[in-house]
Amino acid sequence: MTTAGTAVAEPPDVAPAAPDFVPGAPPPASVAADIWRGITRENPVLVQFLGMCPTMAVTNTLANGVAMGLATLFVLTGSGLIVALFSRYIAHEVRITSYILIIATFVTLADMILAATFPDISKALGPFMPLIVANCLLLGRAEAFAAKVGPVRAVADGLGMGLGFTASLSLLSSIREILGRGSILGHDLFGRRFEPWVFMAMPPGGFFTLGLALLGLAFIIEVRRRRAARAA
Amino acid sequence: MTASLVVTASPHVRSQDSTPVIMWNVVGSLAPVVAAAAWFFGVSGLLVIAAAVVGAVATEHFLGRGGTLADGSAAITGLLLGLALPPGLPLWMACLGGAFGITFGKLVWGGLGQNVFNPALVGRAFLQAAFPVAITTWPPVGGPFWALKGDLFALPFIRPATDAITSATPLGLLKFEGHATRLLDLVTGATGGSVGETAALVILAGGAFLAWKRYLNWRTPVSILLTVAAVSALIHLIDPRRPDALFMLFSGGLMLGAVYMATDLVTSPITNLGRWVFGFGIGVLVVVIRIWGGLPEGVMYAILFMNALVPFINRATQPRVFGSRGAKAAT
Amino acid sequence: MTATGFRHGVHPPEEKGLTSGLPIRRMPFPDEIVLPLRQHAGKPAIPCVKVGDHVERGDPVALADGWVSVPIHASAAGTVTAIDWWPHPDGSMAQAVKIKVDRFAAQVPRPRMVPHWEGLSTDQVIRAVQDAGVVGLGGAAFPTHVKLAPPKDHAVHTLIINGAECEPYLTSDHRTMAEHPDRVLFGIRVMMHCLGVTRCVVGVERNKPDAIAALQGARPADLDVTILPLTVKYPQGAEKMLIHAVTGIEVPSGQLPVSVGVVVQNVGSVSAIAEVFETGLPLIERIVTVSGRGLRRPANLIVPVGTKLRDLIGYCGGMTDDGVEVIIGGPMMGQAQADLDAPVLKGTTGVVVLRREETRQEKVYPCIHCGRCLEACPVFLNPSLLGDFARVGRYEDMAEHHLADCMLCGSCAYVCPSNIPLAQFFQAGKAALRRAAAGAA
Amino acid sequence: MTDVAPHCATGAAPQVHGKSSPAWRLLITLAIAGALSGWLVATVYNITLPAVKRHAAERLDAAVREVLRAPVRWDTLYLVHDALTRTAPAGDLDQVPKAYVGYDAAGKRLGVAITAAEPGFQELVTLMIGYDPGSGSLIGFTVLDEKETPGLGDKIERDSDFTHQFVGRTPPLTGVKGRAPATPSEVQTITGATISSRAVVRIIDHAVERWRPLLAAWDRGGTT
Amino acid sequence: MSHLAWIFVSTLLVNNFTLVMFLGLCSFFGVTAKIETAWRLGLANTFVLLLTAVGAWTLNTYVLTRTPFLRTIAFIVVIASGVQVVEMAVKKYFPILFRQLGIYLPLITTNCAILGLALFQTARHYTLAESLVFAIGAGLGLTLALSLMASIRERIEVAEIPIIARRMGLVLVVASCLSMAFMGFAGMGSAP
Ligand SMILES: Cc1cc2nc3c(=O)[nH]c(=O)nc-3n(C[C@H](O)[C@H](O)[C@H](O)COP(=O)(O)O)c2cc1C
Ligand SMILES: Cc1cc2nc3c(=O)[nH]c(=O)nc-3n(C[C@H](O)[C@H](O)[C@H](O)COP(=O)(O)O)c2cc1C
Ligand SMILES: Cc1cc2nc3c(=O)[nH]c(=O)nc-3n(C[C@H](O)[C@H](O)[C@H](O)COP(=O)(O)O)c2cc1C
Ligand SMILES: Cc1cc2nc3c(=O)[nH]c(=O)nc-3n(C[C@H](O)[C@H](O)[C@H](O)CO)c2cc1C
Ligand code: SF4
Ligand code: SF4
Ligand code: SF4
Ligand code: SF4
Ligand code: FES
Repeated sequence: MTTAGTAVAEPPDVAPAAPDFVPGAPPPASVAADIWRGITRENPVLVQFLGMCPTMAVTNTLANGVAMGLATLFVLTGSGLIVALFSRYIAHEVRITSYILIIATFVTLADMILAATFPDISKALGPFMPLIVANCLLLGRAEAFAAKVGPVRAVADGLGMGLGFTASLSLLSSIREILGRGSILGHDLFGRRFEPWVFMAMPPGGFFTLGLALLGLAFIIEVRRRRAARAA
Repeated sequence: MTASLVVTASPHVRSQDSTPVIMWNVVGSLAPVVAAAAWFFGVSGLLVIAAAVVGAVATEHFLGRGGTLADGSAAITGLLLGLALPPGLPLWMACLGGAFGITFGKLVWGGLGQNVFNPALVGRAFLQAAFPVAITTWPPVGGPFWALKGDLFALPFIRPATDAITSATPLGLLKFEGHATRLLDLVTGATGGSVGETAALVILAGGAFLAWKRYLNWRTPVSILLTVAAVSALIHLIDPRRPDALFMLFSGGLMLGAVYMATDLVTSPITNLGRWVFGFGIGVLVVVIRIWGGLPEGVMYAILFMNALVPFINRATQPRVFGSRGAKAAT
Repeated sequence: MTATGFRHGVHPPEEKGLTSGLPIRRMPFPDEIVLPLRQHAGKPAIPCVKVGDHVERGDPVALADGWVSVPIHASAAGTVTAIDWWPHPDGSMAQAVKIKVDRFAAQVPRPRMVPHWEGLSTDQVIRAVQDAGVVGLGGAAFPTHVKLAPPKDHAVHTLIINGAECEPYLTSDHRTMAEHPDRVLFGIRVMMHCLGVTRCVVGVERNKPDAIAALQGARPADLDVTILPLTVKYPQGAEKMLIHAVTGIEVPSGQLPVSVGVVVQNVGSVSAIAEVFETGLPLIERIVTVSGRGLRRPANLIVPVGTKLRDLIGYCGGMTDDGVEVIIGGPMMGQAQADLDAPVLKGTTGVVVLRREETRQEKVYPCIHCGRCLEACPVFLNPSLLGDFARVGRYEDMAEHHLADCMLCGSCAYVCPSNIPLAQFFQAGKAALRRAAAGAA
Repeated sequence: MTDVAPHCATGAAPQVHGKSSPAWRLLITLAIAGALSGWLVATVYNITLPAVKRHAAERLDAAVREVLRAPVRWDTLYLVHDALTRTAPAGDLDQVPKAYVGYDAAGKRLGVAITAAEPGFQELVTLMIGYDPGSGSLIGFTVLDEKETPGLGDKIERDSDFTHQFVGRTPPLTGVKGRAPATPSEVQTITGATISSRAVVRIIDHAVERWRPLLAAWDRGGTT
Repeated sequence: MSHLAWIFVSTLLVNNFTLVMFLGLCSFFGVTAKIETAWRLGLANTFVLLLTAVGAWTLNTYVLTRTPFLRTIAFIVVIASGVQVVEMAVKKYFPILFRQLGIYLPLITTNCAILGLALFQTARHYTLAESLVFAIGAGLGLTLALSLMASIRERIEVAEIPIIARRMGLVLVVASCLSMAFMGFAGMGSAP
């Protein structure tokens, strides 16, 4: 699903039509460009609005956010690589199923590894860890990108998207942890006299923080546009 | 004379009421409530209200389209927010609440008239979620006028020093101590609670005035109060340990909410039938939250929840177009 | 019988006291007459005179172009000086026949035979009415003869005479009923004859007791005519509201009164018909209420059609120093004039001059969803929502929400505390939809 | 905007145009993919399993030690058809209710640790409760799982003033608001978290109520 | 309050799947521009959630007892294929229903609300009855949230929204306010 283009379209009033799967490989680009794109112009969270659920659910502390981000990065890269390698052997009809299978495999791996290495974080993320499977971002990239390019670019894209995802999650979760608990990565920042904004640590705070980020982004873009307009 | 002719669209005559007139009348009708607040909570009450108003009005002025202060709606938002806050609340919180309410309850929606949620309550809900303890700490009513209750002047981001002597609201007492307050105290407002919520009778008077001037639609408060009375009476009948109707009516923020907040024209249904439905919904939710919910009071959440339903209610209660009987819809 | 009335509506200050007591007087002929060819609903008339021609009072200057059209007659003797573009009261420019009035002419029409209506067949009566150029004087100016010949498949059972005159200031219908009840009833007789109906109801708002009394007194024994007092409420005179008030019938939206067996005619139209069969004169003059606090000497005048507003207002003592807005029709639905050269038309019910402080202030606030417009709209629309759609140009949505049923009565805009020009929005919306439809066709 | 994005990927899985392949090929593909992933996952599972098990054990151990005041050893009793037994029943153990009996160096029983869960302010609150059947008083409790409001409800595990009050108290307890406890069966609730505090009290009372007879029965059936 | 009732209220309001648990946000933000679409999608979701509850419970009790590590994979694959089978069945036997809800089924298959239900009910060891109540509560909660969001978005379509809030900014503020409104139900059923 080539969403970057539609990133500016107004919300559709019905479920969007099925995109066509005519294999049209994305325009060639350097590895660096592939990575950079994912972090900035096609940022999965702030621009493409993918994987909202994990974004919201686990960004109440920075540790959770980063963990989720890195796990997703791992899955993206891994599944991207495998898909890129084998897509040409996978029959068209069972394409999606196979992708889901591949992704689910990597997610399970990530889940188990996290549980073995960082039990507390794993406990905190709970079911949201395996939920990465459902994150549209992965299937989207596998379908729209990895399947149509070579392994190198697939991995690069996975890295880019993953880093972009991690960056956004880190941003949101640090805002929420600092304001909501007065701490960062669990380290107390302002001492006991600080009055935390419980709001930030709660569900409305999740939506609110992302909203704030989007407003800020839009504001910057708008200012830039105005400047450009004045220059022209 | 042709030169100086004025040409406007028809109709060329208009009724007297204008939006600012309505708004400022509401502000005026709140004056007695503010006075009552001063009477019960002294200067502390006034300071909290002032802080909320400053927060709301300043935000409207600096972030708004400009020149919108004159319509008076921002002032109402600030006033009502202040009236729904506890007397000892640190002033910076009250101010922040006002700013939040106006910014995210009104301005991002496009300003006056466009918002779906009641800005004052958005501000209050934010405060309650952000500082649940501070906003449920209730200094006792009465005391010398100049006495500063709570930790009014706590610095931003600093935890307010918790006041040694705190009271509890009738609802808090009922829910957590299972102890009911005397009805007389409830009616006269001699109880703990938010700055402006305790003076039930004064609020009713203000509402009656506005209803008489047709600045607020009487259906909303009437249907809220009737529903609360009916439902709680029924529950009281089934289980006498539950509070009776009168207690329900005169405790907590119900009066202020029903008369001034549910009636916000912008955030309540536009059809009369819709207003009955809206009020009924609020009434039921208030009783349900107060009796079975975790929180002692639910007026604010009840109103916010029904605000969310308003667009839907409006859709569902459109009047039948003249001549469309017999299913002969015009297109 | 009693009036069932209609729901919603508004109560603007009546202001009729300014002229309701003043007897109808005849206005002297102006120096110049301007007769636009488009004065009625339907096709404009076709000129039948040339520049330089001399015309007597009552001579046709333009002929009907088809069935839904009427001829236009000279309202004064004189010379045709031009057939050219001229300011039209609707704000546009329109083709008009300009006549230099002959100062010393006797202004008596050519002798003509007065048609004896009993002798005539329905078709002949209808023809006579069309030839006399009679149109609805209630504002719509719809050719009356068309209404007299309803489609065969609809049986008309009731004729309703619209004497509501619900607009503030206007008293022309009021005076007509009070001073010439027998003429009104004669017109009714003729109409009932042509329509073949046995029942007629004259709806008059209660604020005109003298008119009601006069009509009651003049009621002939052999006709089933009821004079029905109506509550004073705007827009009582709106066709569909009036029908509902009188008969309790709701005219299905998108349909004509005939579809429920009713025909509505305005009092003025009726007396115009009467004149045709009393004097043989075509419709060349009408009764106009000239009123408002911006005017020095308000009056009810018999005005030759084609008289320029400038002359009319001048005859009424001119405008006061703070009189700034001149409206043709009533203040609720009437049109403000930018150019006082615009002439009085057959459909001009009144001319109202407002003082500066009476005009609308421009400041518009956002809709605060107070719902007053919903409570005002007599056809139960949601003007607030329609207004929102209009503001963002979503005309199809407006159509979907029954814009077609809006009759632009302005009740919603009258009550709107935010001063939103709703009626104007809806007019624009209707226009846009019409254009779109035309484009599609 | 990219609201479009989400609903596509899977959205189009069925109605796909394009060259169709013979069924056997599809099956083969899936089979191979499935086998591979299954094998991979199984392997990693077996590698990580010990670590995961260890963590779980550590968590349990820490909890038991905390609520039973550092017993030198403790053994597990399983609740099978309303009776306690030392032999673990077959099947998945983590649904089976358990009691952990702790002993000090002298082999004297310190008390029993039991787990219980009930709704708190937001979600289920799961506690491990240390209880001395002999004296019928509490040894302490710790929160195993809780989703209460951070900085408010979660004080039931962070606020030591609150947790320490329970030591030595005899259920049934009552939570009092805003004043010091008067009787040994009273505990003071946390301001701003009355509901969570009362949830803790409720859970402890119910748990003790439920386990007291069972443990008594077990004791009669020969204590060690 | 009885246990099942608590599960229902808790999932529907207190821990509303979308507004508090953050599940199915894709649909919440993506398919809520028109109200009809929204509640249809909600109902379709409820339907699939019920299937999932049964499926996941069966898998847990009979299939995956020895191989818990295959859960995620099994869930996702079984749900995805199961839904497709159901889709064909509905299409064949209830064409009307299919026209109403069918088109949304594919969109939902791997929506995290669905997988989330399976995972949560597993983590909480729900019995079949509990799972079903859980699924209904979740589905109705989803439908409620979607419909509310949609009706609000239909209204703000005609509002003069500041440019920087036009795209998604305001929608998230709306979500935040909705979520705040739902906080009133917190502690429901756990009251002293
Ligand atoms: C109009 C209005 C609405 C209110 N709504 C709420 C509410 O929804 N929830 C709430 O906790 N307090 C609300 N308050 C404050 C309550 O009336 C009451 O003072 C407070 O809830 C008691 O809180 P506590 O018992 O938790 O200490 C409101 C006050 C007013 C004036
Ligand atoms: C809002 C509105 C108010 C009207 N009020 C009157 C009225 O008071 N008197 C009247 O004669 N016609 C009134 N009309 C015009 C009537 O609807 C109708 O066109 C007219 O009475 C038909 O008679 P006519 O063709 O003889 O004019 C009104 C129309 C509208 C849209
Ligand atoms: C956002 C928010 C979160 C809350 N979280 C909790 C909580 O986690 N646990 C709890 O017992 N009460 C919680 N409450 C309930 C209120 O704090 C309630 O007023 C309080 O429990 C009453 O006890 P108090 O009178 O001691 O403040 C919360 C209230 C709000 C508004
Ligand atoms: C009767 C009435 C009640 C109002 N109540 C409120 C209120 O509760 N909260 C608020 O922020 N504004 C209130 N307003 C002001 C205004 O309507 C509100 O700020 C709008 O929501 C702003 O768009 C009220 C206005 C009126 C006329
Ligand atoms: S203008 Fe329209 S409303 Fe009015 S008096 Fe004439 S017809 Fe009646
Ligand atoms: S103008 Fe149209 S919308 Fe407004 S009141 Fe009259 S009919 Fe209703
Ligand atoms: S009257 Fe004006 S402000 Fe009130 S609802 Fe109608 S349009 Fe909105
Ligand atoms: S995962 Fe499926 S349902 Fe969720 S958004 Fe992506 S495509 Fe839509
Ligand atoms: S990430 Fe939850 S629905 Fe897409």
